[in-house]
Amino acid sequence: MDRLFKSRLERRFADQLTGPVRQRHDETEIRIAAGDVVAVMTALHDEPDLHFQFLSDLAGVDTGVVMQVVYHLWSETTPDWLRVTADGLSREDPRVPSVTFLWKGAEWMEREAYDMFGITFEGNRDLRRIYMPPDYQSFPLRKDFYLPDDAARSPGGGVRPMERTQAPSTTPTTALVRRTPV
Amino acid sequence: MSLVPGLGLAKGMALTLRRFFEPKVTVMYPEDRRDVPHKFRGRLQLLYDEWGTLKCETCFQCAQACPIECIDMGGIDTRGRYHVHWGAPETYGERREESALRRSGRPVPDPAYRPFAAVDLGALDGILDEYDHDPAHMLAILEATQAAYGYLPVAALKRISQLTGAWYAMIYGTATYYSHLRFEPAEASAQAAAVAAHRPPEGAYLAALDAALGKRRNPGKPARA
Amino acid sequence: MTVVGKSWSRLTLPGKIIFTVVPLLLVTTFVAVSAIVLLGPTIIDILAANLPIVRFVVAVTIVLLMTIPTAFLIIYMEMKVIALMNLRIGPDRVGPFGSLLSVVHGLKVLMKEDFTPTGADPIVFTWAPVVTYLASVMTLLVIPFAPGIFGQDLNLALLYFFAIGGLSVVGLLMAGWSSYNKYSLLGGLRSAAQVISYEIPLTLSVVGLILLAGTMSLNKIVEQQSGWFTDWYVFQQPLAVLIFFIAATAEANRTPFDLTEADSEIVAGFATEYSGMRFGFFFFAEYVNVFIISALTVTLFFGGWNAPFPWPWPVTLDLDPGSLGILLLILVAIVPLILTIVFAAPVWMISARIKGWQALIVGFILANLFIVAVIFGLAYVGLDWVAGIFWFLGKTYVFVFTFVWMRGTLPRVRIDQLMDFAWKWLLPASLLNLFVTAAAIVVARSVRP
Amino acid sequence: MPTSVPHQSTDDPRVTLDRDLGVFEPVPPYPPRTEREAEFYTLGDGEMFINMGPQHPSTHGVLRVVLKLDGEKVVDLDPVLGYLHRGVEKLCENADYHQAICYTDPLEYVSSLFNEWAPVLAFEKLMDIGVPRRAEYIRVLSSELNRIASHALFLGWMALDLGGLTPILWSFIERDEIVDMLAALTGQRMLFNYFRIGGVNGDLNHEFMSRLGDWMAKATEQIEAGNTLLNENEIFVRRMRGLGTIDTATALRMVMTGPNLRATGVPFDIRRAHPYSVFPELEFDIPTRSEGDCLARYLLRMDEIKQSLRIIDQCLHNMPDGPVMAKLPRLLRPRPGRAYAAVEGPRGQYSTYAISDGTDQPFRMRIHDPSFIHLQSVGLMMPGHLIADTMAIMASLDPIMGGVDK
Repeated sequence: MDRLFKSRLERRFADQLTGPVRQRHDETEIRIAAGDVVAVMTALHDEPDLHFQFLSDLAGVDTGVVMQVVYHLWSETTPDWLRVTADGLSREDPRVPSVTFLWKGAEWMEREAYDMFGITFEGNRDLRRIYMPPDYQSFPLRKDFYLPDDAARSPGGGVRPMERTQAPSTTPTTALVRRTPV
Repeated sequence: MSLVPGLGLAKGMALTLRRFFEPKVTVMYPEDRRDVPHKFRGRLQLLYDEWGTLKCETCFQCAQACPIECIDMGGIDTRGRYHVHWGAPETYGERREESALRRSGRPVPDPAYRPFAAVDLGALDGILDEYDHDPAHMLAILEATQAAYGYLPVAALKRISQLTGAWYAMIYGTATYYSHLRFEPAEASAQAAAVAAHRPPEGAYLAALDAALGKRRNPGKPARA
Repeated sequence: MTVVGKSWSRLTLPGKIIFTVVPLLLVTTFVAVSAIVLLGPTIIDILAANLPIVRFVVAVTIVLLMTIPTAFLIIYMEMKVIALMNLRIGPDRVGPFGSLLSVVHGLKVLMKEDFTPTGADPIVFTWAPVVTYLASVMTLLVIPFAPGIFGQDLNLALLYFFAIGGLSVVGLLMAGWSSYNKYSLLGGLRSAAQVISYEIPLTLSVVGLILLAGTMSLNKIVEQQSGWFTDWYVFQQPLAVLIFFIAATAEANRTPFDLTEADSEIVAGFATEYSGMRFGFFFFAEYVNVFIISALTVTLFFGGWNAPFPWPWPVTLDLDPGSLGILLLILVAIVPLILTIVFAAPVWMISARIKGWQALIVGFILANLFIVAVIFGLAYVGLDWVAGIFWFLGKTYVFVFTFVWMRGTLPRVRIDQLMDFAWKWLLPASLLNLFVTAAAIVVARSVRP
Repeated sequence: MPTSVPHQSTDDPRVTLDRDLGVFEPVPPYPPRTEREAEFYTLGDGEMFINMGPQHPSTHGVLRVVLKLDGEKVVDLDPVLGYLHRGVEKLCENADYHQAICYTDPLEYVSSLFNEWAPVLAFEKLMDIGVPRRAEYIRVLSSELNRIASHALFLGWMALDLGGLTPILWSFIERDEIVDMLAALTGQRMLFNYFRIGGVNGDLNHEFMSRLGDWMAKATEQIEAGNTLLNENEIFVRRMRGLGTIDTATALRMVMTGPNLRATGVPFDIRRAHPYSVFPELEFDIPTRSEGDCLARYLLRMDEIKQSLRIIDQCLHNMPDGPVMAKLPRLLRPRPGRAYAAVEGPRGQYSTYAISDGTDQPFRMRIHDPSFIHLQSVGLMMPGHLIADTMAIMASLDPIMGGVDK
């Protein structure tokens, strides 16, 4: 537990923190609003006394009340894991800025979070489903997901061979084989 | 890479040629079988004791402990009255569906216990609170429940299982182990006792046996009535 | 039911077969004998008048038939040798040491469903394996196996070989194009590029040898290498052998140049969509190709059917078994018996646990092996073509083993490295070899005309 | 895209199909969902799509990659995942803490112990459980053995994807010995399920130790012998050198970890960077290489095997006495909270983020898998290389589809 790091964070991100900085074991946790993600992450990544170059993990969380996006960062300036929680996303339309401008490798993790929770990452160039079939309509890791009801909304119950995958919309669309750019 | 082109290739070729003559590692499976380690966990079999009876006592502990829930077992309890089953339906019924429903904020139906009489479980919650929902005090909880209802209703056992997190089969095992706990009202038990009274007493058989054999049996344990 | 029907139904299955076949055989024999007696002279006259055609037909038939056991043998060899190099045992269930497994593979291929994918061009798709297979088999016609054992002795045998051998790429290209599959197409085009690139160093590497030999007839080339093994062309053209062998590996699509069917890249290349016997043709053609390439290497550079050393004393066996008369029959009857007892006796005496009948069986097997060995030894000494085939096949299979060995060891090269190697290294090297050879010949002639 | 034109089968003229089943166009039959998808599925001049997988001999599982080719050159590619998706995170949410570990076991099935270790560490943090020192040493010992097994298999796969038949079988011999001794220790050959919350399932036994001793005596020699087949092979080295090069900055941007990152010159190893278990007490180096190409990644793993052998040796010498399992209640109910733990596996960082809501089941369990992360950088390395190199690059990153698809 790095007490100094806690005070450093409190000083640096005084305006952005939406809750107290919590520490337990070897983890330091800060909570920010979804709108501040870009500023906070850029500061964490770029500033030499923070220098969080490693994005260890990016996870979506559904608490049943709100949605969260949780980032875990590593830096050589502190022995702790830094957990940044973008808190308070609405469950109806969760939106958060993408961090692919800092870590391009976050692209697939964001796609996964989108696929599982329906969290929209603004700025991710390729935000589409990654695990579930394209015609799948619900978000399996949400707390209100219940398999017999929710999967039934997707044509074929979400289980289809790749050739038969239908258009995501309910009305059938014509085939779109684009040969050359017009 | 070496300076002489092709030397690496030649070395590799020499190595394969050397291995060509080396002893082989293949195990000729159906003919010779490898020894399985003592600790190997993959055996799926029931063991028999030296008299040829199954060692399994249908205690359901394996089915409860199985982390991936691949064991499905059924059996009759020691008094031959209730059929107990533990397997995928119970597991999913108790764990998966329930927790999924609970978390998604939906009501949790319990069709498995519908045939049993509904009882008012208000008293039970008080008992559980008193024992801090701790499964370690299971016997005390069960005794208190029996004191409150006169017997152990299935719905109450189910509720205890839900709230304490102890497996239903474990509670059931505890309840059947102690002879003072019963699963039906005292009247039903009395009826069963009356039926038992019609049978010739066990002592009569033993006395006849003693007479026939002309010697005394071990007098240590009195015969149970 | 009539009496005939009743007695027929009482027969067992072998009985039914015998009762059907024996009368048929009798009738056929009678007809055939009378036909031969009546028409025999005429047929013989016709055949004698067209002896070259007869020879050609017989040669083609034999060569076609020969390819199948050859392919079986090489497939088995590949399975077994690579397995042993991998520290496995390999096939060991079907036949002794699993040697019949490739035959079973052949039967399996015959029985499998032979389908044409939707969108394929059925005609080209069907003919592609035939073209590939025939192109391989036809090159076998000019290879001399032994003195007097060859399909055709062409003056331009070498040219014929390269011309026909190059045809097989047409088959691969047809397969790749007609399959309606992009992997097949890539495989077909790769094979076209590869084979065309490697034809050039392959052919050029042999030109030096042609200059030395002064002929393109394979028979004559082999005859020029008779005598001690130092007379083989490998010692006069070492660079050419290397170039020829590498280029031939690429021609035969073998590892490390097996890009046309690189399974980790383009699934199975041109053969992706093939199944059943059509795939079997490709499969056989590949292994026949290995044999042919090895055979040609041996023929050109390693003395062909010549032994590495001349037989030290000339032997002519003037055995005339007919002169023995009735004694021959007695010998044939008695010698195996005597040999069996002779070989069984020591086996029986080795251990008290060996029973008499067991010793007799072992003795019988040993005696048979001994007789076979004696017959082959006599044949080797007395008949030059037996010796020729022995040495030719022996040397050829050494090269086949090398191909298999390479397959067990080497990874695959990339397509651009393959092309680089052909055009930047092999082609200049083969030209260099050609010029040096030509210069050496000129110098040698001017010194000692 | 149901076409109503009846299509006659070439194979059997009597059969007519209602759709053109023989032709599979990789272009999806619906409008593009993102700009990137639209850009990818638009063909330029002379380009074509080729659909690699999910049934392809060398995609290391059921991965489907749509390649956009210009001749044999790869212009762009689009990996399509999900063929092996099992929803492990969802399953873990509906299982109690002990059961959840079993679900993580088959994620990356060639390095199961690391998959177990990350959630076990996270759960122990969540419940404030201390692990006996002997258990920690056994964990390190067995997991380093597993690392060697995984790397040995990688070396073989790498060669197999380049067309070499033999190395894969030799490395399976190596792996088989390790797996057999781990079976003597853990009771299973592949999905060990050995780490428990608070310790390990069972102490070291004689069978394991004797097998380990036999193997250690010849391990170095065997691994060296297997390497001469490829390390000096000109064909192999020429194909691998300079292929799929990635520099340090890009590797960090792609959030790569493990050997793939260390091959670019960053000595980042969680065993040292964020120590867990007893690694601070053990001596070992972190091998790095600066080239960042496939050959560097290949050779780096070979160096790591040697370091693992060193660690195993130290573990055997320093192994303390004592229990292998902490005293735990039968029913685990951590108080509400969050915990994050990461371990250094053979492919990189395996980590678990667990949230407890006070019940006996994790409220949310996030599993971070290195294969998933590394596979996406294929899209960065591949363009410009030939189709033959797709498999070499992919193999050099060593993704296991069980982990990619979770």
